[in-house]
Amino acid sequence: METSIWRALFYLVGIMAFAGLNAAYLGWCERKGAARIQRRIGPCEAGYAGLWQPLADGLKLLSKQLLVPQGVDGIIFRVAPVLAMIPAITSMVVIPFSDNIGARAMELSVLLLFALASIGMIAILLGGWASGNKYAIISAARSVSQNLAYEIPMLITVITVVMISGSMNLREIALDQQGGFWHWNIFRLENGHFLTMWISFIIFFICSVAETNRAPFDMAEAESELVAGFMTEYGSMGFGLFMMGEYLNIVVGACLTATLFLGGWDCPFGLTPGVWWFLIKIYILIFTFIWIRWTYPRTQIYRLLNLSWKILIPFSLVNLLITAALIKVF
Amino acid sequence: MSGYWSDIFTGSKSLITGLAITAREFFKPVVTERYPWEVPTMTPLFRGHIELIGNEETGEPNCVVCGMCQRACPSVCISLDGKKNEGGKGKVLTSYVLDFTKCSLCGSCVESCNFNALRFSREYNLASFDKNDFIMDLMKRLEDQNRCKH
Amino acid sequence: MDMREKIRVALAELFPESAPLVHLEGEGDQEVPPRESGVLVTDFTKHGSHLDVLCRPDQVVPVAHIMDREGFFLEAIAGVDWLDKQQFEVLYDYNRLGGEHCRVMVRTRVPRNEPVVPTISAIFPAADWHERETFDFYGIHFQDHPNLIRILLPEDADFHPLCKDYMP
Amino acid sequence: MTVPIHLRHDETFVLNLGPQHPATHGVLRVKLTMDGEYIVKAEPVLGYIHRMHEKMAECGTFAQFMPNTARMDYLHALAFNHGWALVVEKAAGIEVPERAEYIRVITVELNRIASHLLWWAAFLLDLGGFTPLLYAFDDREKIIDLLERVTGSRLTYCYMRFGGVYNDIDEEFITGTRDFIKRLRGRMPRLYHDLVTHNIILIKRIKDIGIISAEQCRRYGATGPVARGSGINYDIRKNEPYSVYPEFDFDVPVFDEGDSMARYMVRMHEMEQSMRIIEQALDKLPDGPVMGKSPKVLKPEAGYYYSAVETARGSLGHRLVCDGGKNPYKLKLRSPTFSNLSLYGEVAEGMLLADALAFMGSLDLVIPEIDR
Repeated sequence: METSIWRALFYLVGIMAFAGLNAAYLGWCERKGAARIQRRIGPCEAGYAGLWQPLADGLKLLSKQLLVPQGVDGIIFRVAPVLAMIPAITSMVVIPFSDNIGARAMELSVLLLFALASIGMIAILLGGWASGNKYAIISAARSVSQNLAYEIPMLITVITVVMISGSMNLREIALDQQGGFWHWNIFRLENGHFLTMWISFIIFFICSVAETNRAPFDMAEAESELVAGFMTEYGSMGFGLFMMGEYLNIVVGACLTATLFLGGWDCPFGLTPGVWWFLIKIYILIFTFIWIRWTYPRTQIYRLLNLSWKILIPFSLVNLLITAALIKVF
Repeated sequence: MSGYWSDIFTGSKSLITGLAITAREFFKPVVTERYPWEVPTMTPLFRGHIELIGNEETGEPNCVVCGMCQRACPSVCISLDGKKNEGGKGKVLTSYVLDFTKCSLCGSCVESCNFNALRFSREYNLASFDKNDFIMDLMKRLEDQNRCKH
Repeated sequence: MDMREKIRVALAELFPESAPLVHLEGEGDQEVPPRESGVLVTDFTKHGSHLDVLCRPDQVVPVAHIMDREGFFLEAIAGVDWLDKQQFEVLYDYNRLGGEHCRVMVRTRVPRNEPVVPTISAIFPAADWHERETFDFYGIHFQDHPNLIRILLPEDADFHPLCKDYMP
Repeated sequence: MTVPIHLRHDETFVLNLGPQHPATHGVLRVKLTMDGEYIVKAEPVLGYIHRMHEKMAECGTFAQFMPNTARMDYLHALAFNHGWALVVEKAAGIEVPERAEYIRVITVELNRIASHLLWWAAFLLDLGGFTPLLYAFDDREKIIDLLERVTGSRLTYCYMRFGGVYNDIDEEFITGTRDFIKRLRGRMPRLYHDLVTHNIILIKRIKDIGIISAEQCRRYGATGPVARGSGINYDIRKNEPYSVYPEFDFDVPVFDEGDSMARYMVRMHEMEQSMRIIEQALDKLPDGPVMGKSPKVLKPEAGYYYSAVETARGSLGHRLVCDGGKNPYKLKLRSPTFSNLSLYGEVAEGMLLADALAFMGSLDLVIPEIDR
């Protein structure tokens, strides 16, 4: 593999730009999408269709005072937002955008992604804890139990994918699914995996909604219960970083879903594969995230844990067994 | 156990129905009125702050300084004054001040007036940085209106 | 009949010493002679209550017990300041949730300089807040109330605004 | 969900919910003593928007209090107008022309639908669903436009007068109301029931949450949808008919479960019943004046008067004491949510914070009406 400094620089700039653009403009997409679902217009004053709105918001957040309230744990309070953002950007290093676009193709990239996702959860915990606010602490405690509950079914479903592809390298997994949608893990014809993999996909998708703390699983934020949850005490860019981290987590979640189940950069009907197919897939997934958020009310923390422990985990375990059996039989 | 499975099936069905409904709404036209650019029509009964009605010909206020409006007002926001009409009978209005900061737009004054001297204006763009702007001299307002008419 | 008669009889037992019942109808049904206590049947269409019970402060609790037994609920407690008589009056409005319609107004009067009425919050928890409100507005003290503090006014207020001699 | 949990009363912390909190719809403050996320003790603290309307009533004439009534329950202001008009008409013996009675009923019921729509929107917002809010506001906007046409205001109406109403309704209002009813009936099954009522997340969220027994309702004096959600068939429009309500055929929805879902369903069904009342009233609307004879200066004879109306939140009582003067001697407002909220502390004990907020939303609180 080529390791010249130019390549590193190219990917550094590219990933940062991709992350920054997504963090800014997913907010715009979300607002526009929500507005259309609610039959409103959404941002429309700042530039054409409000396209400058994210920049205006960003500038506003940057120009505000970085307020550190009295009685908070200063260092952790400042570190937490950064900690929320960094793992999300770092995750993008191992994502294969197409056959030849991808910063690194590690052997254990799936594992790395999950490790980084847990750091994001720690950022929420630290932010809530350091705030010294009762709402924030409740939120932090909720988010930890939620993430613990949802990482298990998520990992189990990923194991099924890993078993089918025989690799923990995201690139390998994507390569394994090339050649039309009947090769994708979700509809995989060979060995009859399509029988169970769509269930895996749904479980994985629900888990990624929960992992990214999105409605209807936004227990940590829960603005009508916990004011703003772990972000209650954050203003200016501290809040901004949390928000950007959240959107980047969504992007990473969508990338992971697309790679694991939807064939990565493969074209569904055998046309030239390429990065655009990958982008189309992830944006459709992201739109589904937005769509879901603006359709359902929030669930309740114990319902959420019930869903995980009573439905998702048993289903994913059974799925795992069936998949293993299918691989063994054929 | 049957509850478990029926929950999963009816639950998923209800969730998919929900998504279908919001998806359909997504493609419908927006219902927002973009207020400063599109101004909705005002109803005939719109209640702005009150104003004096001038005589059709002379433009003088119809008010005879009976003070009914002042007494009817629940929030004590009307203060008016008059002097004896030289030559004629009755009184003429010399000042009519409305303290709009206290007004609750209940319309008691307009209703209590028996001389067709008060009505609701159609002002709705009322904003100011100064509280004193809302202590309104309605005599002056009537004069301005008369001037505009001519 | 019925609920109204039953309640009237049950309540009348509390007032053995009171004058025989005056059944007043139609107009002018003001309390003609100043009554000490007793039960009065009032015109519902005019006054909005079927029975008007005037009792001594110490009878408030027995009355509430009867009301509770008969399945009434407490609508509200109101105070009235009769400045000229130097009295506070406490009004209890009872009503029934469904069933036969019967509204009962119970009144009691206490001297203005020593306004003490026993609480009925142990019988009707609804009375808890209403008594606090009456205390808040009039300074009427409800004896044995578990938590007689101001409810609507700020806790550091030093006045009782609905007293007729209070002017801000 | 009732979790048999052993609450620890020794390791608690106090959480101040409000007066500024997104779920308390204004300035209610609830002092929560919590054990983790479980509520050990909930104690509502009132008075943050107290304006002493009762003193204002004593300081002005009867007519001067009318604008104040709308400022208590700003969501169902016309019912408060109506209640005040009724008690004064009762005391002063004023007759109301029939057409005015019909117009009163039509506008009050329209306002009731608007109030329930806003409650629905706000309740869903409490539960974290934002989209239904906009759908409900879309419909509510139509009602507000209609009411603005006849009353001249959009929220704090001052429409009723002793002996009638302020303004007659016109043909455009009547056709507009019929169109609105058709529109709401068309939207109700999909945008309200399919999207929200049948949604598994909502059902799981509010079913069996905040169970109020019928006995609790009685002891605390809870009325309105709260009582009707606990199996008490009590609606002043039926039990103690006023105005021209006896002439209409409508049902009182009653649900026996006593949980938040039951209260939700009561209100959803009430909207349909209100639409039925409006339709019948529009069909039967008589001709005639809208303002009866009423003396210029009201001096009701001394005495005690009580009158109750059914607002969207329950029974609103006006206890009026007159001394023969031209001002009310004493006015006590028996506001429905004041009593409804008083059972909050007892029911919320042992609940999770999120459930307690869902429960609070289902009580349909309007804080200015509690604080008066």
